[in-house]
Amino acid sequence: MSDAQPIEPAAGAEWNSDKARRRVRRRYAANRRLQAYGIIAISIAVGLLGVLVASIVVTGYPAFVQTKIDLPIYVDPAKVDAEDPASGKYRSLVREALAKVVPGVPENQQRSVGKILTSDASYILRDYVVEHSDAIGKTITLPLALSDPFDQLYKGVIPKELDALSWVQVRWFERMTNRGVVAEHDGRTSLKLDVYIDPATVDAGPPPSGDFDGLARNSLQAYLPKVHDTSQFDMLANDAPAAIEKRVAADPAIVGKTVQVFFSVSLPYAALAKGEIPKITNPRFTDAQLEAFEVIEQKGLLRTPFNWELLFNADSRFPERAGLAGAITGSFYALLICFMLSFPIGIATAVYLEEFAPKNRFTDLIEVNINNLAAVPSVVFGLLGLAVFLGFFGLPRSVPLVGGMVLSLMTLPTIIITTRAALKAVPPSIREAALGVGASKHQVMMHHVLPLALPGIMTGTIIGMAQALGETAPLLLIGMNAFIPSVENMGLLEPATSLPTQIFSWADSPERGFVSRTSAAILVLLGFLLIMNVVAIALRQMFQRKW
Amino acid sequence: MNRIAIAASTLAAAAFCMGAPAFARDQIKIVGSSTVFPYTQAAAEEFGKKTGKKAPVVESTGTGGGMKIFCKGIGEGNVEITGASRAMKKSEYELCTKNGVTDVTELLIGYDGLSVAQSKKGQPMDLSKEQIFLALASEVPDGDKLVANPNKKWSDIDKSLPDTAITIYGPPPTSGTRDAFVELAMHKGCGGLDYFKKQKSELDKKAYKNLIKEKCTPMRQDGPFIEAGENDNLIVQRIEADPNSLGIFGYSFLYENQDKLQGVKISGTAPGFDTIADGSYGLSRPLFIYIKNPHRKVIAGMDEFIAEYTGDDAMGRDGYLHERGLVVLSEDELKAVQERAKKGTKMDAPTS
Amino acid sequence: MLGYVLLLLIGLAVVSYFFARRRAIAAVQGKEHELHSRPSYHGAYVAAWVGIPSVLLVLVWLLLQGPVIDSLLLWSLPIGTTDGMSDGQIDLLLSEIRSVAAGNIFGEPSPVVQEAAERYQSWKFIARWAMAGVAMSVALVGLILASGRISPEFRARHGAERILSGLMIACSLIAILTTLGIVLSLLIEALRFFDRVSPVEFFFGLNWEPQIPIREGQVTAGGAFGAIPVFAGTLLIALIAMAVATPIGLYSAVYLTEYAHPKVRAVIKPVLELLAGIPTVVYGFFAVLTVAPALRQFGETIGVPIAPNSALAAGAVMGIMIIPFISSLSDDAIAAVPRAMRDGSYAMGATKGETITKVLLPAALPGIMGGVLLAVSRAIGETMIVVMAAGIIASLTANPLKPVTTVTVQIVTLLIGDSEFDNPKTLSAFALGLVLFLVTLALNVLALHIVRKYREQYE
Amino acid sequence: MDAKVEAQPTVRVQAPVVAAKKRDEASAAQHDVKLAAGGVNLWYGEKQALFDVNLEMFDRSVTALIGPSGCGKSTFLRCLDRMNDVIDGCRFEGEIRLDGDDIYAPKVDPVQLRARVGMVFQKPNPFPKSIFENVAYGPRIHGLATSKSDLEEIVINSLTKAGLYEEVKDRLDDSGISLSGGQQQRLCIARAISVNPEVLLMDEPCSALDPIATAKIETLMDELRDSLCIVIVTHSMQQAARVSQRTAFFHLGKLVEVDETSQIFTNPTDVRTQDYVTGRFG
Repeated sequence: MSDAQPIEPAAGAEWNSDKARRRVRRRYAANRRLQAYGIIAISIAVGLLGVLVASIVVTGYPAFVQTKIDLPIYVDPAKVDAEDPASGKYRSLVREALAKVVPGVPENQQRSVGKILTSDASYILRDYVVEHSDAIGKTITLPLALSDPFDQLYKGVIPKELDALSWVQVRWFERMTNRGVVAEHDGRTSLKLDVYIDPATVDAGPPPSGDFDGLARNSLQAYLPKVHDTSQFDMLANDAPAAIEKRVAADPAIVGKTVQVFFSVSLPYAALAKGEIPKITNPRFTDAQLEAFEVIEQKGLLRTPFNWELLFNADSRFPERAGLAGAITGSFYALLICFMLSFPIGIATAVYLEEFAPKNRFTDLIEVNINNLAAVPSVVFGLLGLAVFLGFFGLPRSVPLVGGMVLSLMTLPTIIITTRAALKAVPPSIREAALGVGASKHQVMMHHVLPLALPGIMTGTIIGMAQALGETAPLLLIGMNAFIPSVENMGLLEPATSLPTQIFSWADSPERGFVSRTSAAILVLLGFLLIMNVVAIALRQMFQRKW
Repeated sequence: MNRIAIAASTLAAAAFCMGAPAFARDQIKIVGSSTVFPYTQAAAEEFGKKTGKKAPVVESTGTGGGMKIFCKGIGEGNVEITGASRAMKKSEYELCTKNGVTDVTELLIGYDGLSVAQSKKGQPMDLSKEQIFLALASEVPDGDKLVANPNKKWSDIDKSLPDTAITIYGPPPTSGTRDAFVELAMHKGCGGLDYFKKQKSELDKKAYKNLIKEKCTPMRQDGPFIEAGENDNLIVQRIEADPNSLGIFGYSFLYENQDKLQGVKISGTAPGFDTIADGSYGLSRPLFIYIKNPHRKVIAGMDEFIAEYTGDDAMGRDGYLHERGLVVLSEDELKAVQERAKKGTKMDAPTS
Repeated sequence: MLGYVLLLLIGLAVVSYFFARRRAIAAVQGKEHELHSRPSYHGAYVAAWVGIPSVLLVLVWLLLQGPVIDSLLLWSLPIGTTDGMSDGQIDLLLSEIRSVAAGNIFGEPSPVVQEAAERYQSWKFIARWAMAGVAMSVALVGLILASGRISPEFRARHGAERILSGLMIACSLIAILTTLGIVLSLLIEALRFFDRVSPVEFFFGLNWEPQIPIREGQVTAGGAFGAIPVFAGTLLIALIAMAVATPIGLYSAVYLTEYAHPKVRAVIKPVLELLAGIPTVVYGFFAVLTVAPALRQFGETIGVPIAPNSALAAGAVMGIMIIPFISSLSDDAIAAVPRAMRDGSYAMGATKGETITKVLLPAALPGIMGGVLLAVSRAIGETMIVVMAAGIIASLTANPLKPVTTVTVQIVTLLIGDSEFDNPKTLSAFALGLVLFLVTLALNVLALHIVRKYREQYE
Repeated sequence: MDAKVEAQPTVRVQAPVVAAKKRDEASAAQHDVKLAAGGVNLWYGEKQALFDVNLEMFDRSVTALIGPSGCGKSTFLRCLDRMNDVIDGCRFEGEIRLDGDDIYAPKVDPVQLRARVGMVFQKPNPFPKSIFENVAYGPRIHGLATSKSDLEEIVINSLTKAGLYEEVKDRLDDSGISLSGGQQQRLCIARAISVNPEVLLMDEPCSALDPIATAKIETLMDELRDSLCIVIVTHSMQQAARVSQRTAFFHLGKLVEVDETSQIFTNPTDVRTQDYVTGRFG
């Protein structure tokens, strides 16, 4: 020990060597790489969430406003009996009011123009008059929703006009132009085509007969050899066969020869030749409807207020009237049942297992069971509900009671597990202190542990409820996707629908308005979930205790 | 804790008050085809709004499933009405009779067009039913035997068709739309092929029918045909995003999406209300509802609901069912249907 | 009515609680310390005896009332009325009587029906009051019996606690009943299925075409029940999901636990958890309308044909759904590695990266593995995404660009709509459900076992 | 008491050379200052944990830090290899010089620093890896071994120096966690010395061990002292007396007194030190 020589060469020098420095740089680079992977991973996850939400918002936001018309309606006392306002002739009142705004619509078009308004217009008027009987004899201005196609038109979701020709057809015509066969003839845009007047199919007559249509087509086909599509023949106007017939009639000798014939082109192609983009009216609308719509628009009667109906109306076949109230009510009832069953049962189970149960095989079995139930796929709970609640107990299909029961079985494990965690988090010192002053086990539980654990329990319960709210598959299996056009007759044992199943069924509706409404419904559902989660997080933050 | 317990049980009792079961059923129950479903829904909604009564409960179960439920028996636990996208089959009628469901009224409510459609961005197509069969069947004739469908591109079927991969979205076998498509397009299509024509001349009628049923029904499972679930809207959105693909679905979906989709012509005829109603589009089918007459005097509102459904406001030329995409009946047909509905005419036993 | 009865019973229980309290205090002339149990225990004990039996009685009464009145009604009809009627017709007659009694009269009901309706009305009236009366008297009997026991020596607390314990045990049995219900309902239907289709075919068959005719003469495919392609498809999609979720989730967790500033972590963690809170039906839409077309477009530009309902699209979206699951479980596992490990590594002069990859991750591996296994079981059981985005046709392929089907898709397609319990098509859904249940069960048991082992290591 | 502390802000450290000479007969002359802390203040968030600590620690000797719980001795120890850097909200002021270079200077890389200053913790914390991998960890990350045999040599050397090799030579592939507490701690020491550190910091290394294991570790420290500067935090005054040449007494985040160990235990200058070593408080 007297020798003070270091047993190793002075390490300090080594750390400053080039090699060591390079090595350290490399090690730090690896560290930064790992950090970068983490950032990339998080960006991907958050980015995907953003894309998901953005795609829903983009399709869904139009559904949050609804085009409405402020229609002045004269409530004619001749048509509405003050004694019995419910049975008035409201349909004709609405029609008259519309006719006043858009005068001069011919009789046979009035019905179709009337379809600019929602088909519920007369019921909206009826309900208003029934409630305000003093309106009879006066002119009232009611905001009425437009029917779905016009709502979509006003919002710019569907166009007023469509391209008459597809891009393929435009290309064909371009090809014809490039080959120089497009020409003006008799003041009409025509195609100058070589036609072989096939003696096999044409009889010179007189009068000439034969398959002139086929000849015209064949001649066109010759110019577009690689196109195998019958719609190319739409290029020829209807009088194409007649053009050949006329030539043959004029000169029967051309049979068996190839001659040049001018075929006038159909209207859209003529427009195309003039450099215009040919348009046709969207077949969803008639011209009369569009004219009337323009008049209404010019008079400034249209506006797009926030679509409260989306939240407060029940479901409807008509997108402009369809709302989520039925689904929200159904979900509420199902969640109510779910809460009333799973909350007390969950707490009782958790308390028993955590505080009272003796450690034996039986309680082990219960524990294993609960852990496993937490991870059983939701569709299996649907199967259980189908077989047991509907099949064995014969409960009615589609009702919130059964839906709530199935959901509560799913939520139970979540509540039990979080409750146990919350109970565990209460330090033993509190229990010991209470036991030490002579409280019974039950008293310790009731007076000290449960109140302290309650915020944690509530948080878990809310999260479980939020899961249940978003659950679709088991509800589909027990048929909780009924069509509910009115919220008045809802109850635990009445058929109902729920938010997620409503989304599922709206997605299957042909009407265009439902496309955005589906996304809007998703947004509403996400809104509810967000609120529940925020409440849960707030609870956790507020009552979080560090022991 | 006690206060919480009291509050919770009060809440429970209150919930029970709200949901106390009604003792006699006062709501009509309807099941059946998913094609008839939207029309029945519309009628149910209108009925509810007009009368202020409870709107009927409508559930979409598919035609076959609906028949099974409908024919389970009479009585409060059973449904009143089922919708069908084809006429009741003999076997189903027998099931009904066996279970005491004998007094049934059959009402034709209109026609529904199946349409084959594609994106506007795609190249317009014009197909014959034979070509449809060759694109979709699981086995196709090759010379004088049947082989697994080798066609991957449209141009494999016919040089005149585009040189793109065959991609067709269609309904799953559980759906009535599939049933109808198979009968209207596939069976007709294979009947037009030389191989089957030859068989027809050789076999007797029944054997030929069985052959068609057996050989022309299975759809290919190797990719080009995609069973897309019951959700027609998803098919619409998929073919819109995919210009070279086709989709098979109810005409109302095409009607609603005309700015994005175009109908595929079948042998030169484009789908439309007129071509479907006069049968020239060749993929249209009748829609029915079936009503249990004994229930009419027990369940509140049945007569009114049926009157609403068959009324001019609903089934007429400008009725709201037309607005939802139903191809409506001619005036004479409608008169007859309304008459039957009112009287509750008992249907005859179907022959097949 | 029913609600009022229940409210009344609850009210009675509350009243008897206070009554018994006061009585207990009175029994010792206000010297509460002489009571064995606190007065409120006497109250609770009596209230339980008043409330619980009477409410149970009401529930049983409700179950029995309908059938009893119906049979009474039938029995009271004039002899011969129901002769030759089928069950359905009898049921219809009863419905008619009930309708008439409820005031829904169509046309001219027969006098027999009218009379019966009146009888029905009055019986219902009687039954209602009888129920109220009986329930009330049961409650009162409970009150008298229980409050009779109040005395200074009476161990009311033990009684009340025994009742409470009993209730708690009953509640914890529900978990077992649920499992039992699942197993039994699946097993019974699955056994009926295996009666018709041999298990050998089901478990080893390579052909799944369950569309057997649901009516005579329907045009469908033959009907084959070899579930291997379905299992393989499920596995493929789950694997894709894990391939997406595991790296993203794991790296996110590493970054959040080790690198991120606490403020960043406080923002990002809930955002990631939002992904878990989104309902799966929403993911389904996302898969079908956004991801699948985008993949297909991408495939086209690089010249690879991708099926529109490819396993890749469904699996990838499922992976997104699972990210928060993996990240939070890995987060837990990494955070559970004792601080001493980190210190040990840092003290050796390791960088953060080396500490993570060489010490923390190996140490947390069992926990992470458990989390991954749980996530796999979740992926296998996930339904709505695949119902919307995956295929229906069962094809046996390992190519993620091709469509495959999954167990859950088959269950839903087979069961929606037609809910008859008597053909192999419907029953096969239960067989699939049973397999699904058993597989997820096994995965969970395994995962929980690993996680528990891992926790013990550091406790 | 508090007033007193305020009254004498710091105990001036005696001239190190003089102190060393007084204490250790054999090697006093060669002792250089290895580590020198000057004006060290440290805050955890708002709370100040160290108040202006000045302390010098010598090469090839053991310095013991003693004091009651929460006096800041462990915190100070962690300052010496910048382990406090990894704790959020920790703020350091002052300087610590290793061989004259400030280790808190911006250019100093804590990763390299920690290779030069090893540390052993209160609770043995072997990684959940094999015994071999535990010891090989440091050489591996710092790239000290060029070949597998090199690495093996370093591991065996370190284990031998830590006095553990004989006990574990047959089971180098067993998990480090399978060892007994004392063995684990020696494994941690082997791990720490595997990278040839110049300083070894020990934070109550024996508090979780039984007396026999403790004795082994103490012997080991005596041996390691030959080549290292060892700083040990200990709760036990007897241990400080047994193993250290110099002892520093901390109280309430302040360095109260530092001197030769024998001096501290027999003749402390400060009354608080006296109270502590005689067991009046602590």
